Amino acid sequence: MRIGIYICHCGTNIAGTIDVQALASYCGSLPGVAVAREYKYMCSDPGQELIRQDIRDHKLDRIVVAACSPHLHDKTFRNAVALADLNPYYFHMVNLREHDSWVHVDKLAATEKAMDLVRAAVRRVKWHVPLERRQVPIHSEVLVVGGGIAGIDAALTMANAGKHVYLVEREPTIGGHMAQFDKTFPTLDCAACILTPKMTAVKGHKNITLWTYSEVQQVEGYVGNYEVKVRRKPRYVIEGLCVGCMECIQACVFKQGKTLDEFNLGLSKRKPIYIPFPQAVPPVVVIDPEACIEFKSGKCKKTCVEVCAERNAIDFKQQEEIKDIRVGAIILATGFDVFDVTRIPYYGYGLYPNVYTSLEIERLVNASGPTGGEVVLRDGRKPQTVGIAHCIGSRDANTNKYCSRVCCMYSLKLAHLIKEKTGAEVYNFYIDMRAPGKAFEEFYNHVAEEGVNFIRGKLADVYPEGNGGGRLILKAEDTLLGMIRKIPVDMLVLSAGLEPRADSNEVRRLFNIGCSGDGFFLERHPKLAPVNTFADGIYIAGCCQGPKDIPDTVAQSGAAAAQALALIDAGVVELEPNTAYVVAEACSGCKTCIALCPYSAISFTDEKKACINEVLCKGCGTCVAACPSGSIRQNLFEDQEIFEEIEGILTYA
Amino acid sequence: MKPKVAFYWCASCGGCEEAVVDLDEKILDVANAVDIVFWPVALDFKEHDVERMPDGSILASFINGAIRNSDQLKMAKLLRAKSQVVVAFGVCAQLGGIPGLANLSDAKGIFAEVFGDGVAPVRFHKENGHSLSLPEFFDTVVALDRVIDVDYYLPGCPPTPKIIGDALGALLGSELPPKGTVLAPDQALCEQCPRKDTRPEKLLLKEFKRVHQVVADQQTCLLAQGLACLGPGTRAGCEAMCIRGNMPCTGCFGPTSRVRDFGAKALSALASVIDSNDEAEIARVLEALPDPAGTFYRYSLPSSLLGRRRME
Amino acid sequence: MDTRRITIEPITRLEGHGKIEIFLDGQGVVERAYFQVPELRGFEKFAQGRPAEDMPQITSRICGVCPTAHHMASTKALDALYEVTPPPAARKIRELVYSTFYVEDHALHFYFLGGPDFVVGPQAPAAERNVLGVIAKVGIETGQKVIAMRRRLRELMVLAAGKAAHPVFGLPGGVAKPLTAEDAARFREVASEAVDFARFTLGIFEKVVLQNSDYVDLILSDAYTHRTYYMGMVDEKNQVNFYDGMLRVVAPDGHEWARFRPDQYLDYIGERAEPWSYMKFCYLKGLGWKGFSEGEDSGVYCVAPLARLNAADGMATPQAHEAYLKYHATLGGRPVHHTLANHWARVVEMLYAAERMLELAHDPELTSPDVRTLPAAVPREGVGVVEAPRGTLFHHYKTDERGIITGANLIVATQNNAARIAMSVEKAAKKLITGGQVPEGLLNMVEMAFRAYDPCLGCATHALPGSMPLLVQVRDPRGAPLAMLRRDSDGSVHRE
Amino acid sequence: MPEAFEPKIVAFFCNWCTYLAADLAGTSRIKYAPNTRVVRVMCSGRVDPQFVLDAFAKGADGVLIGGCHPGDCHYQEGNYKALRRFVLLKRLVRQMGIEEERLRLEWISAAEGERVKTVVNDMVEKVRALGPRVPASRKEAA
Repeated sequence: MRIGIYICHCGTNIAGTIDVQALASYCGSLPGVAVAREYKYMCSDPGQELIRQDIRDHKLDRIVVAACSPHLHDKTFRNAVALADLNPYYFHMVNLREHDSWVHVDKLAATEKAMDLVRAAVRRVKWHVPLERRQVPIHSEVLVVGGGIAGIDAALTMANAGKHVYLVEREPTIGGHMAQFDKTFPTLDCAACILTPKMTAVKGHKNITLWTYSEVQQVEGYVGNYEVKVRRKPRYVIEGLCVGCMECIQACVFKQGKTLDEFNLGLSKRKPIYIPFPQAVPPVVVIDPEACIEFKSGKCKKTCVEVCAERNAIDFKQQEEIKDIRVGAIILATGFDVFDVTRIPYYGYGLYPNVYTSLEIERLVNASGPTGGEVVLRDGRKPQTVGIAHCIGSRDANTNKYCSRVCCMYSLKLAHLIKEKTGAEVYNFYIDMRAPGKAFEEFYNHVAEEGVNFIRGKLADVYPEGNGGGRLILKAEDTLLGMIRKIPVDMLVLSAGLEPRADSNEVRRLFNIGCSGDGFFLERHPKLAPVNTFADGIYIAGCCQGPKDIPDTVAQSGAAAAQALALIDAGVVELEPNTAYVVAEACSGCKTCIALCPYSAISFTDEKKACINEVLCKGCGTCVAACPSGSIRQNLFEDQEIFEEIEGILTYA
Repeated sequence: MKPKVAFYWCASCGGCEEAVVDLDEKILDVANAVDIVFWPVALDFKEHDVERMPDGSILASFINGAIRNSDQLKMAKLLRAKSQVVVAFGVCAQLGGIPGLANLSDAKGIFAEVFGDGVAPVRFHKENGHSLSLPEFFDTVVALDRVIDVDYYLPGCPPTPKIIGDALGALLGSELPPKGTVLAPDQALCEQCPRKDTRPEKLLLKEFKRVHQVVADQQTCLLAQGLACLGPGTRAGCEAMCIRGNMPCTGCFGPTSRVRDFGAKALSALASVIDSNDEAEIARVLEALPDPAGTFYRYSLPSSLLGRRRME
Repeated sequence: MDTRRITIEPITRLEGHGKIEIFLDGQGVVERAYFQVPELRGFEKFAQGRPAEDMPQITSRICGVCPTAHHMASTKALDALYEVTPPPAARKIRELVYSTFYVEDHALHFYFLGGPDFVVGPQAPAAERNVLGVIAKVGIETGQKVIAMRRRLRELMVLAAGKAAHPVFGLPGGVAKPLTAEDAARFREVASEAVDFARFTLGIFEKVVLQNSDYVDLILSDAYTHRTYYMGMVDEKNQVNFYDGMLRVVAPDGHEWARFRPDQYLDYIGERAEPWSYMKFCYLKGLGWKGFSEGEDSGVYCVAPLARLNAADGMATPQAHEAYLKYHATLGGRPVHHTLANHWARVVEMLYAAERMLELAHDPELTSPDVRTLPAAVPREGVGVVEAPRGTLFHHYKTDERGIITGANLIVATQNNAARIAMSVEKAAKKLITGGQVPEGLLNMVEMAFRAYDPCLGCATHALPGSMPLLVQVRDPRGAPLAMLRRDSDGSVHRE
Repeated sequence: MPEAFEPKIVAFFCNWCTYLAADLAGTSRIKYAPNTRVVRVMCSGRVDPQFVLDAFAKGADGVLIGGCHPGDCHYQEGNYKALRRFVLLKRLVRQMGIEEERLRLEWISAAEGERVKTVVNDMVEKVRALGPRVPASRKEAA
């Protein structure tokens, strides 16, 4: 056996803490080792070439690379090995950087640890056997979850590339939060104007199957071959028949809406039969069984049905529908929740009528909003003075530590719009003004020049004015003037931050991906794989990965789409061969393993033995550890290989 | 002339000798086929008779019992030198057997238990001019292959007449099995179990039962009835006698060739099928296995990865 | 004083080698002989921490020759521990299996071990003094009959107990499985064969031994006689019982010295250790340990066939009782103090066991499916006692409330006899070795002194052609060999 | 002299959570005791009790098993299988005279780099306090 060991300096990342020369010479002394080298950057082309050259020159038949985490470069080096006509699985990687040099300071201890780890790898790799990656065909369809701007954009990008896309949206319409906005910073172009064309494009696209009012229920399978169940909730209106004329809404026995309108955040009321907003896509009404008399008593005149007449689009008997689809890739664009401002009671939301959330103001300033674009107080008066408090639920140890990235800019936008529509005095209470994007700083200056007041200080308290005039006193320390300010206002706007969806944990488990500490979906690598997840073939885009503005969101959705396209256009996907297999002649048919497999990959054959379906097996190895007679083995993680690793760590070779 | 064969017994119960006698009528054929040159139990050729023999002059020595004292160690080494083939006969020689449970304690602990603080035996004793000696009693019981090189193993407590017969056949036959072979099927007992088909395909257990707590049904898989049957991890070859006796397998045939630590694997298999993901509930279910070491290492403690309890 | 030493090793015994050390004075007169047991396995220790229900299987590994005795004593200890009474069928299955085991075990001893000394003769060439010699004497078909009988009996045990060596059927409150009608039929068939076989064996004994005055004299000779106490298990009619009953001790003069429940054993039986043996020696507490001595005042007592017949007023089955009466009549009435009478007593017991087998095999209750009473009580302490072929066997467990053993005390049959065996060996040696001379036949005579007790592994002794050559080392006080006498398998003795 | 004693701890980390957490600890430059040696397995469910006992037999002073939090297993329930075995294995190990602090099962998610530090440091401290695991005395044979 001729083993080659390659120790990466990773610049000083490894060499700064681990004595790579000493390590290399130690490795050279290990039995079976023919070559032991250290090099500045093993992952670089010359580094990889070094390995390939040695394999040829020194007839190496096993390769150990001691560098960074295998999660980063396992594949890189396998391919390098393969290029030298050595089976890529005659290779093992040692994690000297993330697990050693980066986490230890004591150079001696770190070097000693490195020696243990490499020694273990050397013993292990001797037992490696040649393996073939399994190639499985990829389904060209794609699933996009979430119909906000991220999902819409990703869907269109892929549909335009000729891929069939299933776009699944939970609400009755796509559009997401963006559809609720009036204008967008910093350019102040109206959200609807730029969004609705895309929405209709989705509706009309021959490559897109749009399922609104629907949710993903189950996900099985693996990269390239995901089997997904989608639950289509009944809207009691047949999508194919409804043309969105909305006459039924007019005709409803309710003359006035009685139900709080979700789209307008309860600032207006809607009827039992309704459409979220005029430009909703699909332009199809929905019936709310909670509110509808027909559902409650069955004694409704059903004027809606009359007016719908021969179109017959209304169907009170409609049942939920389960759709089974098979897709090659999945893009998650499930967006965010707005921070619930009632979690900070002293801002008085819900207590004082004229405390609003930023999103409510978005609706008020919106021409198609509940007030037709009039910014008025609950009693209809125009506000004279308005306070806008930044960082509500952000940058705060008690709520969320992170910065929500968009609040500063949309607060500026709202300040501008309120001033424009009401001429009121506007006071912005901010901690830091964050305007890092393109033309952001300019926008800040512009708004400042308009005469919006900026107070550098966190809003500390809110209480009603003593004279009962209904105004609110906003108390804050102006850290620039170094004095306490008490500003009486008619209206307070709370710039709520962005949070992970309340159900993001369920969703992440559904798709078998991870969450980072803040609860947003975890990307495979913060820099190099920002839209990938640890589940191959599942990508993330937009605010489900973290707070971001529309341009960044769209950029990410494009990136996710590109990743999915690249995957699909490869036609096939190579699966790691780390599957478990039964040694048939050894198996006694005790069946211990069968109940343990989470993928039902193990079956009981007519020969009364266990048998593992290689395609269904994902290689967790649980059955291997459980098999009482040692008759199940796992490629890449054979008992022998692991025992060798243990022995290598603990005993001197 | 007939090939020479020796039998010797170390720390064992004599059941292995009985197993030889259980060859019944066949015993006479064996006696005719070979020349038994050493068998303290039956013939009193002495240690130095063996010493006088040329090295390798014995075809095969069948040694049963674990190694527990200095006499046994001495004899094992002597026989190894004189024999072409050494067979570890029975589970005590193969894995340590039940005498190996002594490794949960040590010489000190055992003497204290057996003799208390009264008179206790000593290795060398003088009494009115008569000096008497006893062999050294080791702290740790070990399997035969820990002290000498072993060629073959005959598992079981005791081995069945069938596998003994087969083994003798193999040894007297033309080509020998590969060194280190355990002379029994290399599959788990379920393969031979008459109740194999009655185990559900997906068996998960909410409850384990101790044998005295239930009246076991005579047809269905004992594990399916919640009894800790070790058949799934135990080498076949006994024809499932205990199960036919309506009692769970306790593992006397030891592990298959693919397992390093019988107990660890048996433990893993049993624990894995507990139908709960709640730690407290799992612990409750496992109360019915009050003695993991004694249950999973009943016959194999000395040859387990840890070998013995670590004494303070 | 110039002392010489004679070492006889190994003699065989249950837990390993036995060893006899004989010390001669300057005149070559035996000064002292020691019967040593150099083996110890510490079951009492490693029983601790084990679940009580595992004990029947664990403790059977104390002895692979009489595993059924340990299994049974242990199982009965579990009954007591969990305060459960097995259903009638279970109790009968247990006693049936036990009786079956008895016939097999006693037969083995008579034909393979003890028998040859008489059937072939103590002075006969050693090469013939073994089972083949017996076969030669009584005919080949008898030999086959013996082997076949043993096989059939062991097959029955597998049928009911799972395994013959190390049974698995014992559970607190019953047995693991009931017997089917077919099983019972098989038992009936073999049982009646067993009765015939036992009577046939008794016939051989009477013909070969009792009709030979030399043998009778030998049995009655002082070399093999000790006046000690005797213990055995008896039923309510004071008849011999192997499986259950009261323990009865009779004095050297035959009067009942004690009659007690097995769980009271600690009040009656003491154990003591000697620094030169790993085996503890038992004695009667009431009398105390007076050293290796016989008589009314010494606590030394004896168990096994001789003792059982001494301790009982008769046998519970007709044919065996008849044999019992004849036995005592011939040997001068109870108690019989002649060690070698064990052989005869053993055959009487074999007949009883066979008759008992037959009775139980015909019992209609035997095949009842109800063979378990599930334990309900909280376990604390339990004693289980049976008469093993080699004597009274005690298993005593203490547990915590989960039934995990916290303490175990085991007194195995041969321990009860240990002191008397040591005395027998010494007496034989003293009588037979004089002037340092080791006359022909000495060695087998010495052997006979312990073989009569049937030390367990003796069962396998003589199981193969070739007798048991012995070697006597004659050493000076410093242990340097002076002379080596060996008796080869052909029986001839050489000085080396 | 326990202060001179540096315990060696063999760690079995699952590929998807704990191993990544250790990677994250690295990228976050979190510093912790250099006493662990990680063996990567795909899932904590792959950790055969034989591996744990072998590590102890070969002289490990401690064994740490790291898996995904309950409900988060990349393979759905592998970590629960690990838990089931662990509960029993821990009792066995105790019977074999090995202190419980030497064997640990911890749930550490890919996001919990900090937790790798706290767990490892804590375990190293406890094991260091226990002192070396001298191999069982073997007085049987030369």
